[in-house]
Amino acid sequence: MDILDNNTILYIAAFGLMLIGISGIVISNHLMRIIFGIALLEAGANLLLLLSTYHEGASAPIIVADNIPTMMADPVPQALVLTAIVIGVGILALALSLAIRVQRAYGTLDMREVRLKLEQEISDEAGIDMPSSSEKPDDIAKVPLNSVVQQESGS
Amino acid sequence: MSLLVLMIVLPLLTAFLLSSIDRLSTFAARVMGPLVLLATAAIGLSVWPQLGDAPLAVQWGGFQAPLGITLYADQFGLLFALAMTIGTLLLWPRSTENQLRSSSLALLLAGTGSGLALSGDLFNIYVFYELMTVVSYGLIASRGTSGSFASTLRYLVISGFGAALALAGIALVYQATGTLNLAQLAQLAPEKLNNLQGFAAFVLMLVGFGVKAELFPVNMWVPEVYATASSRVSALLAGVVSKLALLIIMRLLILVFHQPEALTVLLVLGILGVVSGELAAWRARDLNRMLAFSSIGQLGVMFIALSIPGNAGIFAALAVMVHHLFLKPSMFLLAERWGGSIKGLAGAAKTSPLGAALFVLLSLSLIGVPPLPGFWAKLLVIMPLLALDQPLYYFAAFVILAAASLEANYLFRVVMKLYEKEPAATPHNAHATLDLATAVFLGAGLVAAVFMLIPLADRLDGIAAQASDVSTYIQTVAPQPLQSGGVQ
Amino acid sequence: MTALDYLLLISAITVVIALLAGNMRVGGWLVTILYALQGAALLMMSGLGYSTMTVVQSSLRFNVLSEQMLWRFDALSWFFALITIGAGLFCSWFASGEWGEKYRDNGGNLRLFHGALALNVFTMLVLLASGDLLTLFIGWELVSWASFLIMALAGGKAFDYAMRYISYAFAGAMALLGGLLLIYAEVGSFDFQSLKEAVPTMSSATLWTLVVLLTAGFGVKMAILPFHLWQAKAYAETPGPGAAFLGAISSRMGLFAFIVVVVQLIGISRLVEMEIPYTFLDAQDLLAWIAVFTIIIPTYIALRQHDARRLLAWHGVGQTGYMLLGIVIANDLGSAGGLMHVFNYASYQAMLFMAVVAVIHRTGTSDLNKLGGLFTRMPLSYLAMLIGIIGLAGLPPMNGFVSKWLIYRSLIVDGSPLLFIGAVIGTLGTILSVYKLIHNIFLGQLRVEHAAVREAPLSMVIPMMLLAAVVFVTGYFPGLVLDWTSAVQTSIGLPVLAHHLGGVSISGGLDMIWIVSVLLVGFGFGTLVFFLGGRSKRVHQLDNYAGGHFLTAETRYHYSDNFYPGLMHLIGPWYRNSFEWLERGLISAVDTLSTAMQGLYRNAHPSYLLLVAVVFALSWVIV
Amino acid sequence: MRRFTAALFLLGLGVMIAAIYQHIDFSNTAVNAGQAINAVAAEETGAANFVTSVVLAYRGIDTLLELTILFTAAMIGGMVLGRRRVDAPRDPDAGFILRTGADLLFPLLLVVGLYIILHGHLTPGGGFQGGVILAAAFFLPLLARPGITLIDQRVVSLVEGLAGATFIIIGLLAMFDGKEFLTPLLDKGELGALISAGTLPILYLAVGIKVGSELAGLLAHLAEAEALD
Repeated sequence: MDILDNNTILYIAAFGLMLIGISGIVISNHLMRIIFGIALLEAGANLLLLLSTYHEGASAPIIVADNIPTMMADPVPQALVLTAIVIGVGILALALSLAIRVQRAYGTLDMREVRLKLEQEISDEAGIDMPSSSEKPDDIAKVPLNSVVQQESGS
Repeated sequence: MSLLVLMIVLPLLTAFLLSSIDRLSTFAARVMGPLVLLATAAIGLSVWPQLGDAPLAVQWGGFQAPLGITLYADQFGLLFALAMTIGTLLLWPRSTENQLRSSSLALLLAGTGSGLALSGDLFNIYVFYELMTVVSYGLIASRGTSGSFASTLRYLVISGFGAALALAGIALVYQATGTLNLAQLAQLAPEKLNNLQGFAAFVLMLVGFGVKAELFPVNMWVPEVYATASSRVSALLAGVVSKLALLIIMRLLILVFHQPEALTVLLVLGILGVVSGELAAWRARDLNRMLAFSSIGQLGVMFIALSIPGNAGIFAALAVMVHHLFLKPSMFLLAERWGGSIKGLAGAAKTSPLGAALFVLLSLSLIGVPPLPGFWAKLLVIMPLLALDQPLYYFAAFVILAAASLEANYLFRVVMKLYEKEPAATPHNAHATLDLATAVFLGAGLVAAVFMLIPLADRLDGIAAQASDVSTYIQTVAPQPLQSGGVQ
Repeated sequence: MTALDYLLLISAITVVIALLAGNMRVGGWLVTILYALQGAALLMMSGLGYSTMTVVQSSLRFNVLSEQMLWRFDALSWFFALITIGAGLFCSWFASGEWGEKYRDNGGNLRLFHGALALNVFTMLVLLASGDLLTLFIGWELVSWASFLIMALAGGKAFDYAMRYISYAFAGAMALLGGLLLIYAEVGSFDFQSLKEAVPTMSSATLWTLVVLLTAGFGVKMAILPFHLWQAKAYAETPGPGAAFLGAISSRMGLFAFIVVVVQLIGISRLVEMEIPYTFLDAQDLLAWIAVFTIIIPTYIALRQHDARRLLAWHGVGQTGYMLLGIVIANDLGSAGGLMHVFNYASYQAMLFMAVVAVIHRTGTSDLNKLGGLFTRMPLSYLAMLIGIIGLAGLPPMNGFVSKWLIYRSLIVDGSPLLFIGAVIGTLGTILSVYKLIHNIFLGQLRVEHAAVREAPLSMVIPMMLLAAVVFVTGYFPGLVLDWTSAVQTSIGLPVLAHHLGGVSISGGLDMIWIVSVLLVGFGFGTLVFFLGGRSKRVHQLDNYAGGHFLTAETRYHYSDNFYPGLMHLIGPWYRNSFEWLERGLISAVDTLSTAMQGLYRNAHPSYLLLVAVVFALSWVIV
Repeated sequence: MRRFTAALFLLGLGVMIAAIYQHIDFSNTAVNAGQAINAVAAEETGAANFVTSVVLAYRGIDTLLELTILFTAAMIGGMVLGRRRVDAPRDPDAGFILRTGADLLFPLLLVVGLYIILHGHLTPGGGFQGGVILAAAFFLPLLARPGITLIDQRVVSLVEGLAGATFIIIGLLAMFDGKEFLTPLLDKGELGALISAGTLPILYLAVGIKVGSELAGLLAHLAEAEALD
């Protein structure tokens, strides 16, 4: 198979990982799945970064006993990916700790319910009804239209 | 060697050591943060004049560009680095529970923001950006309510999504050019990035960095976060941090991505942002979310300004950004005590007349009433839009003007409430002195700008010209041309 | 320092003094004197009014955005400034005495009232002085917000109306800004002269856009159809003399700006060339018809009001139509009539409002159903109102007759009989409704609770009487005003009306000295006969009979409710509140959109939207 | 409906990626910054592992920021999760095998972790990898015996602060020398020797300790989080 050389397979893997990650974020409603979706997406992006200057057969960019290899891999993406992975880990841990707290507070990790309860909390704090109720903002309804009609149909 | 790196490094160092210092002396830990920021602001200000003549490039670790990471300081970047530092100083978080951690986070934010504004390396920008994101999670969550945790998590999901896309974009850029140095990218871009790959990379990065800049499809976190975070944090995020993300996008546009489609994407998303934000704000019934939605709208205006090709667009965007930099934090500070429903604000002007008067001033400037600075900023955006003579740009101008009328309507609805004669059932508190003083200070800046309009406009024009000068950028950084064949 | 600098400086000082001393007993008088000083500064430039000077520059100027911003006065500005300062002077005088004290005692902020009034005058002067499109816009916005301030002073219901006003006004201002910036994009300058030179080369589409945007922007302030809804209520709720001031001059600023940009710079002749496709109309006809409907509809809305201030304010909207109509016709007669109507209308509208405020001051109400028979109690106010309504109805011998005559005449000369008929229908409505006004307040049976009412204090009566004198004198000698309008006509490049002290010197012309003298002689003769004949018998005001029964004072026999039942039966079905319906429709459309957007932010998954955007963008790039 | 939109979404995404793939040239450029670094790194930094050169020298500031992200994340994690209540229920102890295994592994992991950190400039590995192993070493006993306080949070915060500060202070030392921030100092030594590459090993040690303490702290926070009722 000529079309599917290693390079192509790797690229498909990278894009595929991103695809799966994005699908996870978009399709699922459970926060854990969404968080894992992000992790997958990041993995895909990392792989893409690694592939950016990938050369088949290149050796690791390390000099062992003055034996300089003929073809060394690009060290920059490797360093970048190292950084990106660590960042990803940090954020993942943070996401998990937040998820624990959210689950403790709202008793659910379903995105829709969380959203609803969050909205409820904000509205309660501000002392207003939930926006989904059909009550209009105070002053919009009070634009002096009503009085216009009363005035002019009255006389 | 330049002391400029201290603007970034010193706050980080202090943040690392703050908890240790706290163990030695609580008082020292409390004053340490502001003092350090004062010092870094002083460093920044001392460098400011010399950057007017020539920008400055510093290589971290002394390695030659493009191998090492470049720090590129022009007045444009330094302006926002200073804004970040001074802004954090003014809006120093005051949380009773997590004071120590909040202080560390604020320090980190200041350092990171400065670094982001001054960075000259694509991946370095990404890392700074991520750090800033994490720090803002912390600041939002430091309020400690379950709402703030939930909104942080929602924010984190969107942000993580965006960041991964931005990383993919960076991968595409590195794949095409083999470098991450912005100066070198500027050299190589016309040849290697002026294609679909470049465009895809731009869109990915736009989405990634747009999360913080409240770009339209990735700004769904804004209303929730600003409603649940403490007002000072909202002020920082809406006022300063969003501008830094915008600055990154501006830098990328100026240096790397020159496709006309890129501008169109910005324009369309900007228009959508203005429309959705201002319309949503019109119906908001609590002040915090009203301000959040309106901030989406104003960021949309900045994106529209950015989409104007050439120097005029940079100048316009800069003017709107600087205006917003003063205005939005001050509004959020006023919302600190007025955060509840707008209906409940009736008669609030009686308890805090200065705050109410300031709110009127800010509203007037926001909707662009001459001779306040907001008017001139708006003028600078719309004039080049109309001069371009293209239907979409005409439409953008129309949208901005129509949005301003909506803005006038909903902001003055609040003003009317404030001055209503019958007070609300629940009395509201007067503003905390420090909040009010800060807000007044920022508002005074706006008024002062009216009197210094002409020199100010000249200065901003100069900054914009310097920022959009690609050849100076390349010359200052002077990256080594890349050689082929890595084997020695 | 030029005379204009002095004028603006004094005006600014007036604002400061009003804010500082407004609450003091002498404050009002001090401010009134300062208005007089402003008038004196204006008289230093009186050459402008008689074409012996063309322009007075201010030494204040800036360079912004590589554009020079300058302020100057020409004949047009001078004419409007004269009315503005006059209105300010009389209204401040009116407010200085007892009225102000009562206002303060009732919890009003008198300092803010005087300050807002002075601010209105000052901002109007700044607008009138604008020397380029940018300063015009700045002045425009200042005026808008200053009138917002004075409208909102009363609080309560006034807040709602002021809010509605500012929503309209700001939307209008944005349309205006769009128009002005479009001009800048086309012309490359905010300069008046450059625009004038560039107009002949502009494409028809551009010009249409400009005319629509600018007319809409200026029209909101003028309250022409369909932007008329805000005005009457907002003005009516403004505290007393403030309403008189706003009614007299405030919305005339829209007309001023319209004259400057559309008439003077774009030119009516250019409007005539702009034809509306598929019709035989052009832009000028369109504007004229808008003006005529602005006359008719608000006038008949006024007919239904039962609040004196509302009734007057609705007339204010209607009378704007006459001015606009005259100016849009743009021949020598029409433009002179339109301009003169600005002056005339300001004089009697201020007076009418003052009379109503005087009645409110004494009786505490302006409800036409709760008043009546005050003629014996407040004869001077009655006189003022009588003179005022004669002027408003456009009957001789008052000045309103002259300006309306000029406008009718110009319509006939122009060959527009339909417009003429429209204008006459409007006048008919005016006569009917002003009769309702004076009848329900002053004529008929005095109400028991008003038996002890006295005439308004001198501080209120004197300004009214002075204004009455102005109305009569300029009706007797219209040449006094026609001198100024001719100077304006010269300055804005319209044909100049040939006139003399008594009127117009054209064939079939008008000589008011002759007409009024005949009228006076006739009237005097009638009076003579009346008194010499000795056939009359004095009866008491309450000496009424109905169906042979004597009516005591307790019996309500004052015909004020359900006025004009026959007419109302005839035209009643035409009152459909269509514009309110439109306005509400717009509001609920925005409301629906707003709800949708909030729903979007609450529910939509961002990556979803993002994906749509990305797919869209890419497919667009690829295709 | 949901399935339909999901399918539509995936279709769109697939089309997009196919379009990108069609239009983008994925043949790699041989000319890139990395190859240039390969050419000069041995000379400029003295580290045999060029990835380490990039991580600590060429892109040292990135690494500093990355540490800061970890630091921040750990701090926020602590803030979010908060203190556990004294009487909160705990997970039960693990079994005998796990406990013994953890005890046995603890010293081994410490040694391996330190080895990897110290040889970071010579062989694959380094501060991050070693740091993770160190964190694992401290985390295993915690898994085996929930509730023991092997690591005091205050010590952790002190260590992490100091390790981060060391990194920065080494950078600042270069500035006292008149060089740029984070310029490698000290003698470069012989390529491939354990004591070589100037300050890089010291930086990596700081990184390792910091990563170890941050991760251990974070994991401890997560493990300490109150079990759900």
